[in-house]
Formats: sequence, structure tokens, C-alpha cells
Amino acid sequence: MSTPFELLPAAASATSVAVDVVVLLVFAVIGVVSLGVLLAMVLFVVRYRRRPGNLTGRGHDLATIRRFEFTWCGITAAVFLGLFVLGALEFDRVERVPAGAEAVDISVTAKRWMWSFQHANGRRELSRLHVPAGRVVRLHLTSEDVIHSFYVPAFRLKQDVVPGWLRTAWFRATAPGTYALACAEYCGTEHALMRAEVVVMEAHNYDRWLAQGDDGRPPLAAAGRALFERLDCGACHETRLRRRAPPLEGLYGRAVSLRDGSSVLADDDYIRRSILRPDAEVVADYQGGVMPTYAGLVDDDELLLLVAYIRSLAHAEGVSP
Amino acid sequence: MKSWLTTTDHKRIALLYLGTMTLFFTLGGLVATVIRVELATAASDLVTADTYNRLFTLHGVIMVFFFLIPSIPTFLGNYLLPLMLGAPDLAFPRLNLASWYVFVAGGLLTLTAMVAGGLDTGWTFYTPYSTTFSDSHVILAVLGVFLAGLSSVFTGINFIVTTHRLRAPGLAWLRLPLFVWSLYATSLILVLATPVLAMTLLLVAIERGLHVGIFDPEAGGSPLLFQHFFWFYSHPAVYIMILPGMGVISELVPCFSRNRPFGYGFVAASSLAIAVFGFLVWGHHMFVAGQSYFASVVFSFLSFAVAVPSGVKVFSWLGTMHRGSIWLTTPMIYALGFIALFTIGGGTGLALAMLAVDVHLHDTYFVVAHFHTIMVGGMLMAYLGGLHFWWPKISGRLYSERWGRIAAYTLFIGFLLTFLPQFVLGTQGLPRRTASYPPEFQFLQGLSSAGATILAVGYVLPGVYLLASLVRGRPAGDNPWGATGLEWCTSSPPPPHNFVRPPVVTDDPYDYPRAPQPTITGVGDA
Amino acid sequence: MNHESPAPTIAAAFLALLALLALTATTVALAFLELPPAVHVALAMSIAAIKAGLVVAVFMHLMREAPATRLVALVSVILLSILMLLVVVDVRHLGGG
Amino acid sequence: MPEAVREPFADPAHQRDAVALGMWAFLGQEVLFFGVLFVFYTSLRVRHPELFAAFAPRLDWRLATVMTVALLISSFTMALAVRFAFTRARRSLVLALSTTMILGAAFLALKGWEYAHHFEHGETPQIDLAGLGRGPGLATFFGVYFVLTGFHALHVLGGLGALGWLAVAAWRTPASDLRGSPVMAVGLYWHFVDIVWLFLFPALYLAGRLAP
Ligand code: HEA
Ligand code: HEA
Ligand code: HEC
Ligand code: CUA
Ligand SMILES: [Cu+2]
Repeated sequence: MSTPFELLPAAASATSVAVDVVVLLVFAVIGVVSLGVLLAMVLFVVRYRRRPGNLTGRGHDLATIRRFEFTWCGITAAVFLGLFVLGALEFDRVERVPAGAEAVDISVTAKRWMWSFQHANGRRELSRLHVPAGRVVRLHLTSEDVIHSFYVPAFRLKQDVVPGWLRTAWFRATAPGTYALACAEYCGTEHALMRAEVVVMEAHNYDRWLAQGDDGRPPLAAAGRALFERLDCGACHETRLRRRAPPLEGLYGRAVSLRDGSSVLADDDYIRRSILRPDAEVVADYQGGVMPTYAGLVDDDELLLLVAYIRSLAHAEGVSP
Repeated sequence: MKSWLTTTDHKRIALLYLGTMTLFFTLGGLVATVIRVELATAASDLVTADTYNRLFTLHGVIMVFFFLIPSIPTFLGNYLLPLMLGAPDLAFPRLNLASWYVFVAGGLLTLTAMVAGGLDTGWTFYTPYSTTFSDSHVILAVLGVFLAGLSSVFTGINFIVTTHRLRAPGLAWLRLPLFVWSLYATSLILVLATPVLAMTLLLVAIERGLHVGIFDPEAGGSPLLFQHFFWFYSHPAVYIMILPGMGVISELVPCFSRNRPFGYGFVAASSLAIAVFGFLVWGHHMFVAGQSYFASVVFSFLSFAVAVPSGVKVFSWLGTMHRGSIWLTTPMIYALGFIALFTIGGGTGLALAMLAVDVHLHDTYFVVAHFHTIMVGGMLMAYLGGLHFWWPKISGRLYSERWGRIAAYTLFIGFLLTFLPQFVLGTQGLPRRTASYPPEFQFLQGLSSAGATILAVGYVLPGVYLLASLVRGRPAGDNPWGATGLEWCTSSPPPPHNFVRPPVVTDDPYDYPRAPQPTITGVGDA
Repeated sequence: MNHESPAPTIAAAFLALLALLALTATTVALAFLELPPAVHVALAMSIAAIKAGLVVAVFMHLMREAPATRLVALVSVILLSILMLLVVVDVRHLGGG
Repeated sequence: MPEAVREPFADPAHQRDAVALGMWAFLGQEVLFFGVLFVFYTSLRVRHPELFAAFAPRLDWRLATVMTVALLISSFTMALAVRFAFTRARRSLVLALSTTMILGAAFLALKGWEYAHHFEHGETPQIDLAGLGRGPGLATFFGVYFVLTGFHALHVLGGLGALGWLAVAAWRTPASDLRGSPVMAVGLYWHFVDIVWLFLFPALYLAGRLAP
């Protein structure tokens, strides 16, 4: 039994120490303010206790009241603004997924009531996730049924997994070890048991683990490519046919201009949407109604493969626009 | 009996509400007790996980929709609003009675759902779990909550019209008691937020019953849209729950400090500001749900904005005590408890409103502790404080002051023991809504369960000595506390049309230095 | 006793009706023009809003009601706009809502 | 409606004023009640414009235009009814109320006919629960359509009930006892329901032409 006095679980990701500083800071602010209020009350109760000679209050004049109220509003507003900025800045670091190519991509599928993971080389695992220390791990999360939430307290990381959407999250684990992964969004009977382990290994160990567990399954991107070919997406998206459909090389992570004048970021979810509902967001200079919808033809897992393949083209060479 | 069930007298309707809500609170509390017993051990050994899910849902739904939201408005508000305004009744007395019936009908529907096998969606009814996956009685329960909402809307409309149109001659807006201001702000939220929940719940029922794809992602719908709708109501709803409590405290503190409120205008305006800004922050429940980054930042910022007027209230209460003549009676002890716990609860709300912090704390016990600190520690204290303050007016009797204090201190200690450990549990990363948990959290959970036992005792006590006072209590007199306000100018309990002669107001409120001295003797430290 | 009617005179009501019918014809006619979709939506919704405004001002005599009454009506519309705005912004940004 | 002034009020003008405020507060909540539906509609339209382009043309804009006209005229006669109630013109009041009811009933009849037509053509909102990866489609569009128009139709139905009650009461009451407030309250409600339709009409029926 760990001691109850350890307020925060051991910090094990690149962002968690900074988050802890913010957490402890705001706790300190709350503590100071609450103690202040408590002390003031005790003090007043003692000092201004009702007793013979002090049977009515003596009040304050309006000018004093106004001055103090405004000062107080100013002080709280300033403190609040500071807290807001701190939280928002740190949030930016936690949320913004690094786009670098050297990241380890892992697809995560949540279903009642287990987590399954798929590594870039196709290795799958259930309820236990192996990751390298020191490298950016990018998670691509889908759910097959209800909303779940990917929560690793030690990484101070939480991301809801919403069915029908493809979410991304990231972390960079700092120290090897085993950390708890819990489902934080209520999802039914065994929500409490929807736990898993994140095993952080030294990077070289991870590489070895990954290679050794290679059970002959094709890597994700390769499987995606095979699927891409089987579905004959290339009929339109082949580079030389570019006039019919936009090239998919270099697409991932880039801003795409749409026909209606707006632009979107080509993230996981955008690619997913483009496959399922191509006519909802039509790329500028192309026609709607050309690409057929693949809803019903590909399931969640296959979508992850296609997305993985298109992601692998993010830095593809030799494609002139 | 029949005269009670067909009464249009706001005072009797208020007591009907009091009775109904006490029943609901007892039920919700008993369920909480089972929850705490279950959580005393790490395994789910007392009840199965499925039952546990039904229990916390029942607890949340009953406590929120059938107890805390209607608590102060429909009981103290109903009873006191016309009295404080010098009016013979609410503007629409029959509507008032109708809203009680609708409320009871809603409660019965929800209870039917519970008896028929329960509801396991959590009080938040998140889709697609509630629409597609849950095999419990969602439709019945949702319709019950819908009716409770309808009843809220009726009450809100009644209060708004009454406050606008039935003030006694001379009772200008800036002479209104602060409790009336807070009720007015509450009513605005009741009327304008509740319909959003009502429609959303109907959509859930339609989606579930008729298989129309509204929030279903498979059919092009969006679960996040449901969350937007739900919280558009439910965040303002937390101010429905707290504003009337703040109003009560704003009555108690001046009375027992024998001082004018420090910054009457600021306190009144802060009620309105909370009501208005409260509508703009709902997305702080969705920081990790996948709402857009931009929306999260905006909602976080606005959540801090809404805390400024809450701070004004706390400051003003302290200012009122300063240079006062503080009389530590039972209601005042509750008021002090409220101020302390509201500050802690509100402050932890700010922690949750900080984006990066919420990523870690969202949906953990920290959130559970945050809202119980405000709702149980804050609002229930305010409710009990108000109940004790106006009990002599309502019943015409005095209760035992000694037992009153014992109960108040018991509650305070029980509360701290129950919910402070939960802050730590959440910070350590224990998700909420779990029947079982890893053994390393056992110690703090056990502490919390132990505290809940003390808390339960604290709640039973007032039930006993208040009832006893009805039989054995000394007559209270018209104005035992020597308080200002029109409700103290009539007899205890007030006659059927409240005032023998319609009152005319000529003074500012809370003229405590010149108020009559209390008629109670042997109470407090005078 | 006060029997003063808040309702519009017959003539005023009739004029309003004519205007409403004319606007209905306009909005239907406009729907057939070749215009960018955004313009279409803006036109159709503005016309609907004008029609609603007419009904509120004439048939529902809102302008003759007390300030508090007008305020309640206004606040509800503002709140709805806020809900609409923030949800749509969220949807546009991430396909979230 | 024949009763004298209700208890807490001093005089009829005071009461009328209070009823107006109460009714507007109620309508304020109705704005948000229907508002949810419009936000739902907008959110879907933004994410899936193609659904509206594809399926809105299946709605009959001619019929809807006729229904719009019927409702507009009924609003006109309702406004007259309120006037007659306050001037205590009993016969005209009953006549105006009945005309309003007939127009409202006509609207509902057309709506029912339209619904029947859609159901005949399999244009129903039910999604196929068994199908995997169903995706948004016809059912999604008709889901919005039926939910929005359905809630509106229910409100019209409620309005008809209230109007009927008013008409019967007016019929039975001597002219000198007529009170304006209840008619005014129902009138406000009726106009509001009319306004909802004024938005539904372009949003659903003309959307097929408005969408890209
Ligand atoms: C009565 C009920 C009530 C009240 C009043 C509040 C008030 C506040 N709440 Fe709370 N909240 C709930 C009930 C309530 N809440 C519930 C039920 C939930 C969970 C729902 C669920 O998921 O089931 C919740 C959840 C919740 C969350 C989401 C957490 C999550 O799920 O991740 C957040 C995040 O921002 C939040 C924030 C706030 C804030 C900023 C306030 C502010 O209004 C508080 C302002 C008050 C103060 C700050 C104290 C007084 C101020 C001073 C003395 C000034 C000086 C102070 C400082 C400098 C610190 N609340
Ligand atoms: C107004 C709201 C309110 C109130 C008053 C309470 C009161 C209490 N709540 Fe509750 N609670 C919620 C609102 C409230 N709660 C909500 C909204 C949730 C979230 C639900 C969800 O996740 O969906 C929640 C969830 C919740 C949980 C988390 C469950 C989980 O996430 O797994 C816990 C756990 O400790 C808990 C405990 C308690 C306790 C110990 C009390 C105590 O204060 C209760 C004390 C009262 C009594 C013990 C009854 C008093 C007894 C009598 C009057 C006489 C009875 C007679 C005898 C015993 C002889 N509550
Ligand atoms: C019949 C031709 C056709 C086929 C087959 C086709 N597409 Fe497309 N695709 C298009 C066209 C045209 C567009 C651009 C218009 C649009 O966005 O809808 C497009 C757009 C896309 C986009 C968005 C590209 C961008 O630049 O934003 C993605 C991603 C995509 N397709 C993936 C696929 C995948 C995966 C498949 C196979 C499973 C596929 N497409 C099959 C024609 C096709
Ligand atoms: Cu999955 Cu909780
Ligand atoms: Cu909130």
C-alpha cells in the first residue's frame, strides 16, 4: 500500500513535471485563500463577538465599501487571469501533437471494456502497451462503441475516445517503468475494470521488443497500402491521374483549402471523414460527387489502416504538386 | 388533507415541497450510504458493478433534480418571496400548485424507472451510452426529469412575475432583500436554461425509443452535440443550486452580525452577473472530450470570469462581519460553514477550470470532491441555515439551540472527513464512477466512508429536534432574531393572506443598527 | 376598469399580413436564383427574421409591453445566439459538435 | 376566463400586464426549447451539407408554401380575436377564434398528409440498427425533418386545444364578462408557434435549393 500522503503519482512524461508545478501552484493559491477566509472569520467572531457594549454593528461608509470592493475585484481578476494563462499555456504543450516524422505511431482501439493497441509494424497487443522512453509517442484513438477516455495519471494525460471520431494524443515517457492506464469516462458495467498497463522501456529494448514480436503481420502502413490497392483508391488518387483526385502524398498534417473557401487541418479525423463522407468537405479545385463513400465498406480497424498508410505518405518524396 | 392538496396558498405549497424533498433527500442519502459502504473496500463485494452503477446514477439524479435544484427556491423561496415582497401570494397561485403536482409526477416516474430495474447512465445521460447501449430504463427516467424541469420553469416564471409586479408600495428594486435578488437571478436561469435540458432529454428518448439517429455517430449525429446541450443547461444549473444558498447567507450574515450588508449593490449585482456569465462557461466540462482547442480556451477564460462575482460575495460576507456584533447562533454557524466550504469548493472549481490541470483531474474523484464541497458543504449548509433561521417563522416554535449547534458541528466535521480525502484520491488519479478500485486507494476511501457515517448522523439530528420542537418548542414570537425584513413584521406563522394590513415600505433594507433587539433569551452569547 | 386592447387595429394587422405574404413570396422566389449557397442561406434566414420581427412587433405587440417584458424576450434570443455561435464555431474547428 | 380578477392582483390592467410578462417569459423558454432543435439542425447542416443537397428536394415546397400562408392568415385572425376580446365583441371573437382554429387544423391536416406521403415512400427517420457502418443518409435527413416538424406540429395541436377552450368559454360567457388576458396569452403562444414555422420553412423545404 502506497502512502496516502503522496499527492500526485510519480511524474513520468515530458509534460508532467510542468503540469505538476501548475497543479501545486493552484492548490497553494486555494489553500492560502481558504485559510485566509477561515482565519478572518475566526478573528471576527472572536473580536466582534456579541456582548454587552457591542449589541449592534458599526457598519462601514459607502466610500470605503466601494473602494474595497473594487480593489478586491481587481485583485481576484488579476490572480484569475494569471491562473488562466498558466493553465492555457501548459495545455497548449499537452494538447498540440508534435508533427515530427520520428514519432512512434500507435493506434488505439477502445471497446467495452478493453484497450487494444497496434504498433506501426503491425504488432498488436491487448491491455498492455509497450512504448519507448524518450521518444514522442503519437496515439490515434478510436472507439467501437461508447465514449471511453484514455487516462494515464503518471503522464497527466487524458483524452476522451469518441465513437465516430479519430482522436490524437501524444506523450513522451521519461523513465522506464510500468504505469497504470485507466478508462476515465464512464462506459458501463465494467468501466472500473477497463484498466491496462503502459510499459515504458528503454528505446533500444523497445525496438527489440517490437521486432521480436513481429508475428509476420504486415506493418500498419503496409497493410493500409494493401487495402488501398484492394479498394482501388489509386484509380483516382494515383499521382499521374492527379487531375481527377488530389494527391495524398504530403497531405497529412497540412492545411487543406476547401471548395467553400474554408480550410481544415488534414489530421486523422479529416482523413477518416474524407473516406467516409467525401462530399462533406470537398477539396478546392476538385469536384464533389466523384469519390464514392466508403462508409459500410470499411470498418473501424480498416480505417485505421488506411489512415496509417496516408500518414506514412506525409513525407513522401518526389511528388511535384 | 384535501385542503392541503388543493391549496393555492404559497406557504402550504412550500411545505408540500418541503415534505416531498425531504423524502427525496432521505432516499438519495440512503443510496449515498450504500455507495460509501461499498467503497469502503477495494473490491466490489457488497453490490455488483451493475448495481453500483445504478446506485450512483440514482443518487445523482435524485439529489440534483429532485432535491438540490428545487430545494431552496421551491421551499424557502415559495414561502418567503411573497412575504418579503409584502404580497398576498405569488402572481399565479394555481400555476404554483400545478408545478408541485408536475414535480411529484416527475418524481414518481423516475422512481418507477428505478423500481423497474434502474438507470445506469450516470446523471449526465451521455450518448451514445444512454441512447444505444444502456439496457436500463432511460426513457422513463428521462421523462421524469423532463417533468421536474417543467415544474422548475413554472416556478421560475412565477417568481419573475411576482418580483416584477407584486412588490409592496415603496419596495423599490434597491430595497429588495438580497435573498429576493438571488431568487430572481435563479429564476432567470430556471426559465432560460431548463428548456434546453428538456428538449435534449426528449431527443434522447426519441432516439432511444424510435431509433432516430440524432446523437448517434453512426448516423451522422454527434455525441459532443449532446454534451454541449447537456452542459448548456447543467452548468447554469449549478448556479441554480448555489445562488439561492448565497441569498440565504446574505440574509443570515447581516442579521447575526447586526450590520448592514457590506456592499449591498455589489452583492445584488453579483447575483445577476453569476446568472448571466454562468451561461457562457458550459464547455469547461468538455476540455478533454474533444471539443475544439479554441472553444476550450474561451470556456476556460470565461470560467474564471464567473468566479469574480462569487469572490465578491465571499468578500462582502466577511466585510459584513467586520465591525459587527457577531451572534453565534445555529443559523450563523451554518453560514460560517458555508463560507468556508464554498471557498474551498469554488477554489477547486478554479483548479478544474485551468486547462492543463483539468486534463489530469477530469472525471476523477477530485471532481466528485469539488462538487460535493459546494453542493453538500455549501448549499446544504445554506439550506439548513435557512431552515433554522426561518423555522420559528414557519412553525411558530423555537427549536433546541443546543442540539442545533451539536448537529451543525457534527455536519461540518463529518463533511470534512468525507470529502477532503476525495480531493487527494482524485489528484492521485482515481477515476470516478467505479465500484472497485486498486488497493492502494483503500485507506483514503475508508476514511471517506467513515466520515460519511458522521455526516449521516448529522443529517438525522435536525430531523429529530425540529420535529420535536413542533410539539415541545416554546412559542417563537413574531421576530425572535430581531431581524429586518417584511416577513418578520407579520405573525408566526403568518395568516392566510400574509399580512393583516398590506405593508408599505419606507426604509432601506437591513437597517440593523436600528432593528428591534432579539426576543430570544438564553441563546447565543448575548 | 381598463379595457384598453394591446392588440393591433384591424388595419394594422391586415397590413402586416400583406407584408408577411409578400415576404413569403420573395423568399420562395429567391430560392430559385443561381446564387452562392452562403448568400442563399443568409437571404433566407434574414427574410425569416424580418417576418418574425413583424409578427412580434405587430401581432404580439411586444413594443407596447413593459420594459421587463421586452428584456425577457431579448435575453432569450441572445442566449440562443450564443449557444448557436459557440456550437457552430466548435463544429467548424474540429467537426466536434 | 369569466372569473373576476385573480387574488393577488388589484385591477385587470395590472393583471394583464403580469400575464403578458409571464407569457413572454414562457415564450422565452420556448425559444430555447426550439433553439436546441435549430442548433441540432445547423450542426448537422454544417457537417453534412451533402445530405441537405441530396434529400431536401424530396420535400414539397409548394405544399409548404400553402401551409405557410395558412399559418400567416391564422396569425392575423388570432390578432383580431385578441382585439375583439378586449373590446368585448363576443360574436366577432368567437368567429375569429373559429377561423384561426380552422386554419390551424388545415395546417395540421396538410402536415399529416405530407407525413403519410413520406412514409409511403420509405422516407422514414428510423435508422437501421443492425447495419454496420450505416453512415449518415436518408434516415439522418428525415430524422431532422420529422423531429423539427413533429415538435412544431405538437405545439400547433396544443394551440388548437387552447383555442377550442377559449372559443367554448367565449360562447358561454355574456359579453360584459369577457376578459382579454387569457385570449391574449393564447394569442401570444399561437403567434410564437407561427414564428417557429417561419424559420422551419426555408430551413427544410428550401434548403435543397440553397445547399451547394
Ligand atoms: C452548486 C454547484 C456548483 C458550483 C457553484 C460550481 C462552481 C464552479 N465550478 Fe463546478 N461542478 C459542479 C458543481 C458546481 N460547480 C458539478 C456538479 C460538477 C461535476 C459534474 C459532473 O461531471 O458530474 C462540476 C464540475 C466542474 C468542472 C468540470 C470538471 C471536470 O469534469 O473535469 C469545472 C471546470 O472548470 C468546474 C468549475 C467550477 C468553477 C470555476 C466554479 C465557480 O463558479 C466557483 C467560484 C467560486 C470561488 C472561486 C470561491 C470564492 C472566491 C473567492 C473567495 C475569491 C478568491 C479565490 C481565489 C483566488 C482562489 N466545475
Ligand atoms: C445535491 C447533490 C448531492 C448531495 C447532497 C450528495 C450527498 C452525498 N454524496 Fe453524492 N453525488 C452527487 C450529488 C450529491 N451527493 C452527484 C451529482 C454525483 C454524481 C453522480 C454520477 O456520477 O452520475 C454524486 C456522486 C457521489 C459519489 C461518487 C460515486 C462515484 O463516482 O463512484 C459519492 C461517493 O462517495 C457520493 C457520496 C455522497 C455522500 C456521502 C453524501 C452525503 O452528503 C449524504 C448524506 C445524507 C444521508 C446519509 C441521508 C441522511 C439521512 C436521513 C435524513 C435519515 C435517514 C435515516 C437513517 C440513516 C436512519 N456521491
Ligand atoms: C472515383 C474516384 C475516387 C476514388 C475511387 C477514391 N477517391 Fe479519394 N478523392 C477523390 C476526389 C475527386 C477527391 C477530392 C474531392 C473531395 O474532397 O471529395 C478525393 C479526396 C480524397 C481525400 C482528401 C484529400 C485531400 O487532399 O484533402 C482523401 C484522404 C481520399 N480521397 C482518400 C481516398 C481513399 C482512402 C480511397 C479508397 C478507399 C479513395 N480516396 C478513393 C476521388 C476518389
Ligand atoms: Cu471505458 Cu470507462
Ligand atoms: Cu460547470
